[in-house]
Amino acid sequence: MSEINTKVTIAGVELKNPVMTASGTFGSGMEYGQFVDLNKIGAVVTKGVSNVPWEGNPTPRVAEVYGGMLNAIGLQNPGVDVLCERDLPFLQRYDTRVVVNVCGKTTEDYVEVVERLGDEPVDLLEINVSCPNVKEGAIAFGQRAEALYEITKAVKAKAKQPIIMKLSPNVTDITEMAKAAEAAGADAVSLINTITGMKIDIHRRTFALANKTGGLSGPAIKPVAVRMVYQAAHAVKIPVIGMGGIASAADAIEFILAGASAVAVGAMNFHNPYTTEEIVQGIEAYMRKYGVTDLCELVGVVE
Amino acid sequence: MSEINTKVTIAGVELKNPVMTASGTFGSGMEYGQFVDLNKIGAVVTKGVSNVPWEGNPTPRVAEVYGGMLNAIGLQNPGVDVLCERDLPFLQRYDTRVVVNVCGKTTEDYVEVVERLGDEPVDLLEINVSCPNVKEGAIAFGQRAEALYEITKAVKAKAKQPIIMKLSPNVTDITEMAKAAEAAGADAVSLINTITGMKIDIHRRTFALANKTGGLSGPAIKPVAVRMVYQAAHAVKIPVIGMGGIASAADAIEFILAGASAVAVGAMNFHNPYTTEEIVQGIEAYMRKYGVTDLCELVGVVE
Amino acid sequence: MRKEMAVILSQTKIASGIYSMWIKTELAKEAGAGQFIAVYTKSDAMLLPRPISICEVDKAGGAIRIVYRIAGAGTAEFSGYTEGDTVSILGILGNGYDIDGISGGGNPSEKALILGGGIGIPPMLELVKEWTAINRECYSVLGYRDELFLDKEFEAYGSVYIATEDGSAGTKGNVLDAVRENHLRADVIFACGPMPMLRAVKQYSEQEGIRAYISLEERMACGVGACLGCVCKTTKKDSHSNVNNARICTDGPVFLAEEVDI
Amino acid sequence: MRKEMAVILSQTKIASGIYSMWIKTELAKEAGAGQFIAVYTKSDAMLLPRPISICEVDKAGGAIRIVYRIAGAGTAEFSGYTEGDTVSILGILGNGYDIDGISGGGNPSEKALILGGGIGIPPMLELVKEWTAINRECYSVLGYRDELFLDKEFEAYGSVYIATEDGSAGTKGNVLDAVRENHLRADVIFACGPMPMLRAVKQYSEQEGIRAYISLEERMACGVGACLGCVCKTTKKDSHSNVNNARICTDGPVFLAEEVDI
Ligand SMILES: Cc1cc2nc3c(=O)[nH]c(=O)nc-3n(C[C@H](O)[C@H](O)[C@H](O)COP(=O)(O)OP(=O)(O)OC[C@H]3O[C@@H](n4cnc5c(N)ncnc54)[C@H](O)[C@@H]3O)c2cc1C
Ligand SMILES: Cc1cc2nc3c(=O)[nH]c(=O)nc-3n(C[C@H](O)[C@H](O)[C@H](O)COP(=O)(O)OP(=O)(O)OC[C@H]3O[C@@H](n4cnc5c(N)ncnc54)[C@H](O)[C@@H]3O)c2cc1C
Ligand SMILES: Cc1cc2nc3c(=O)[nH]c(=O)nc-3n(C[C@H](O)[C@H](O)[C@H](O)COP(=O)(O)O)c2cc1C
Ligand SMILES: Cc1cc2nc3c(=O)[nH]c(=O)nc-3n(C[C@H](O)[C@H](O)[C@H](O)COP(=O)(O)O)c2cc1C
Ligand code: FES
Ligand code: FES
Repeated sequence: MSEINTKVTIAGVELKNPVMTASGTFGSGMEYGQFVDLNKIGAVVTKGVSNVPWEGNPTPRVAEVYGGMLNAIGLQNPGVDVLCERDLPFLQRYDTRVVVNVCGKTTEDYVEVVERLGDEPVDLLEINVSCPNVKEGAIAFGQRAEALYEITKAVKAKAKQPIIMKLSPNVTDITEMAKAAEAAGADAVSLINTITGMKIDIHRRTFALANKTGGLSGPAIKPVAVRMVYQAAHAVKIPVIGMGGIASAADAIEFILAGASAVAVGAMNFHNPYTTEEIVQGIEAYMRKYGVTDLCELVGVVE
Repeated sequence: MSEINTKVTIAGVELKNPVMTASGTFGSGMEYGQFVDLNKIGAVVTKGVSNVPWEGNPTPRVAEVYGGMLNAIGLQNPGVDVLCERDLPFLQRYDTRVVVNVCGKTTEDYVEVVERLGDEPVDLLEINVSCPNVKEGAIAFGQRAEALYEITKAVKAKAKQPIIMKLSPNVTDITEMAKAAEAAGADAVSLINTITGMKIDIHRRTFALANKTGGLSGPAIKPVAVRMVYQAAHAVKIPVIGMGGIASAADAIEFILAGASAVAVGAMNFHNPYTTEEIVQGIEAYMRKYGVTDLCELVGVVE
Repeated sequence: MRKEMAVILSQTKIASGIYSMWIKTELAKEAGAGQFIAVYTKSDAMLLPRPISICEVDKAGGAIRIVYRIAGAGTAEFSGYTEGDTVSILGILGNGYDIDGISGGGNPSEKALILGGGIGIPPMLELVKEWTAINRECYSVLGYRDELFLDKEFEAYGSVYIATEDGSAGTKGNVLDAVRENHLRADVIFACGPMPMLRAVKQYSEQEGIRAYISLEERMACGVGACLGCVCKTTKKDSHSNVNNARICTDGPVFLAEEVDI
Repeated sequence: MRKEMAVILSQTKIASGIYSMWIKTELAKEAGAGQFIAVYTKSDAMLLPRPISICEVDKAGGAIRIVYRIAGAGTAEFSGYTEGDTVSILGILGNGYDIDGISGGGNPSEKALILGGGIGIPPMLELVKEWTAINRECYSVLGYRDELFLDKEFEAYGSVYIATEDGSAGTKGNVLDAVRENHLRADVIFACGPMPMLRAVKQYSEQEGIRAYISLEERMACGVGACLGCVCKTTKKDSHSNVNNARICTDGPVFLAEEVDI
């Protein structure tokens, strides 16, 4: 049968296949590079990075819950300089796209990081306005359409690379947020970030996380993520990158059929470090089984 | 050791224990009465009832997802007259509290049902403004604080029984909704209703539900529910009834420690029809183990 | 009706992807043709039970036989069980075929046309057993895509006609093609199979003026009538729902064809 | 480092709630004292692996021993496995004890104080084996609440001192009470156990001017350094994080006591 084409294009950037890593779950690629061949996946998305190093939250930062986990890392990161000096050169050695996830407390913080990355070997910027685990910035920008619009505009004005706005699921109407991002010039949206959750240890009568609340991710959230991706994809014309509980090629395809042009694997890397590469193979197998030659034919076909 | 007191009081109504059934998952008590002794549980909450019979949505109405299920029943119900003639007399035979869950498309619909129930043997009314599966009414009232305020006021003005406003988790800020309900005179709030989700069958390339989207429930949503119950309990002074993924006494206690004065079991009745009664026993065992004599001492102690 | 832990007595693969399992359960006492059980998986990811029809009942031995096809993760899990394993089941569910009432009771001259299509065949085996046990006659007409299963077991209970989609055995076509080809006439029809077949049976029964009982399928959550997940449209207002919706799990799965709108 | 399916060679209960398991795995080749593996449950509800220390390594036989306490649903599940069952593991994880480097290399007169508390005792067994294998001496001091386990196995590798909280064996008190009571002195300390014990060891080592290596625990998600879930505070800026946080799973679990802020 004819060649299978798994290429997808996000904001003019061609990915060899739609499988990405979800920010914060794959380090800067180094750690899981021991398990998967980074050349085989569409893009590596790095952990959120800020203008200066961030310490993150106190521990415990992670807790297991039914079919998923909570995390309240609090965006610990070594700062954008270390990223540029250590992580980007490492990623450049691979034939994969590099997406840098950017976080900040103020609009200026975001802009500073984006400007610093302007001439670096970065293909796309993912702007994280949806982390539920830090007090300032982040999610505050991602839960009000006007705030999202403003920060998108500010970042877009300075960004040399196309920008992906990463949306929070902790909102009443995801379409409103996707539209605000699009209206402000975002090149793509990605969703979902984690859903705010809580776990209590009934024997010690304490919170499982030092931060009390944390972000829920893993298979438990998949139906919510698929729904939001579907809604967002029908609300905007820019590409949608889908994530939330993806564990298998079947899950990835579910997001693609719902309207995602690419997908990202998060928490399930922890369960099975080979997930990303296995999904690439599984998508090809699905395409062969159903005689689909171009992956793009599948994007958003379930309406 | 001394007697264990599991009694809780919601809006002046005393329940022998905090374990209720979640509306729509327990019929009108008859069906699961074959499995559990209805005299042993705190309250039976009936399926949402409207002024006239409702047909509900086309099938498939239910779909299994990882650690939970989606439903889009669409509030099929025989109408309030059948409830009064058939279901309430049945429930009256048991020594348990009767909570009637009320739905409608317009404010008038809700008020009509509430008035019709005024002289019936009903202990509490639960006003469902959060069903994601019907086009009109329901969730539309539950996703905007002003709309929630208005309908709460309207219903409260006519209700002879205390009213519980059942909140939707599909909102940016649950505390805003809980406060609106309280400000309008609600006697209690219950949460969470289901989270809107979607499942796609990748082989047939169709939605798993005829309604496309459905409400996610089951263990998958528990961390989100615990978080919202905690937030609501800290935002209002009226009692909070917690639900979402409760499968065991440990789960129920987690909600109680987070601030719930009572809890309800939904989808897990389908997995284990004995869940409610087992939870009553499990709560007592926990209290004995830790020497807690009055359940109320546990409500909201984790802060 | 209860949930209990049953023990697997035997498991055999009887065709590609199709398995036959005997399980030891107290529920056998209550079980009859057309009813079903709901079988729980052991996976924490799959919390809803799988409805599976009763294929045979051994009341004396306290055992039930189910025959199922691997359709997804749940049935795939079941197919891995072996003798001595345990399985959680909920039952007995559904109304079943009211053998005595159906045809006006005990008339030995009543003849039934028993139509089973694909994985709708298993429940018909207990039905032909119960039907012929009270000295009534029947024709069994079994429709398959290609590979046959259970057909030999029907032979002890009357004449058996086969239809296959690919024509590899019996009549090429569906069960109604076989009924027509063999000029089979009866006083009452019982049918279980895929929806297109049931629609054709309903139409046939109306044309021919023969009463037909059909067994429906729908996605289920509770299996006991509490969730209203599994409804079908009814022609008259259903007494429970007060609308034109009956619950397949409790008001069915067996319905008089004329009473449902499929 | 990889995820693989290992086969259980044996499982024994060695004290109440404490189990010893030998598993066959190719990873044994890479394993050393102080390192750990992450063990996956078979439940779809529990997706994160459980970190468990290496208690013994049989490089020739390609096997690893772990000793664990039932602390929740995951370890309860493990305790039900029997010979021949399979289990998914991720490893070998963590830095382990750098036996040669630690004390300036190969000086046969170096003496170690090996302190294990509770479920922190198992990793010390492989440590004493590796330590004494290069002809160095050590004292093992093992602290328990009440019931002893593994203590006899340490005796082959030097003198063993016991502390119990209830005084039912050895010194009444903790491991440091036993150290003091027996006037034990050494050139280097290795410790694993509950946080209060590790804090006390850190303090003791500073007072006495003896270098101490301690093994830390934290909730983990990835186990491979990618998620930043498992950090501990460090006294100097950590080279990876560029803040005062090191990852226990990769930069540890063994740290020089003076370098961490516990
Ligand atoms: C009353 C009744 C009797 C049945 N009797 C038999 C029988 O005797 N033999 C047999 O092989 N099959 C029978 N089925 C179909 C059987 O229930 C499904 O094949 C089975 O549930 C599939 O489960 P799975 O996990 O393998 O598939 P999945 O597709 O992974 O299941 C996902 C979910 O969908 C549900 N589901 C999937 N297919 C069906 C279906 N066709 N009907 C209802 N629910 C479905 C499952 O129960 C589960 O909740 C019967 C169905 C009904 C309603
Ligand atoms: C580096 C390291 C080495 C360890 N070595 C051993 C050992 O050799 N023997 C032993 O018995 N125990 C050891 N532990 C502790 C062991 O990991 C926990 O007891 C185990 O994870 C509990 O799992 P559970 O499902 O039974 O408990 P649950 O409480 O149900 O687990 C829920 C979640 O919390 C995590 N968790 C619970 N307790 C701990 C803990 N103390 N440390 C880290 N995560 C925890 C679990 O991994 C899981 O993700 C070690 C921990 C670490 C970090
Ligand atoms: C441990 C952890 C750390 C995360 N860190 C980030 C981050 O730095 N930036 C970000 O945008 N999202 C972060 N996320 C969110 C994920 O990228 C992803 O959106 C979310 O986990 C849902 O996908 P999943 O269910 O596949 O994990 C993090 C998630 C986890 C579990
Ligand atoms: C099949 C089904 C039907 C439901 N019907 C109603 C309803 O009529 N009214 C209502 O307020 N909530 C309804 N709910 C929501 C539940 O009462 C409950 O809020 C939700 O399922 C979360 O709890 P759980 O995770 O324990 O199921 C329904 C839920 C399910 C699964
Ligand atoms: S499956 Fe719940 S009513 Fe039939
Ligand atoms: S557990 Fe993920 S960094 Fe250590």
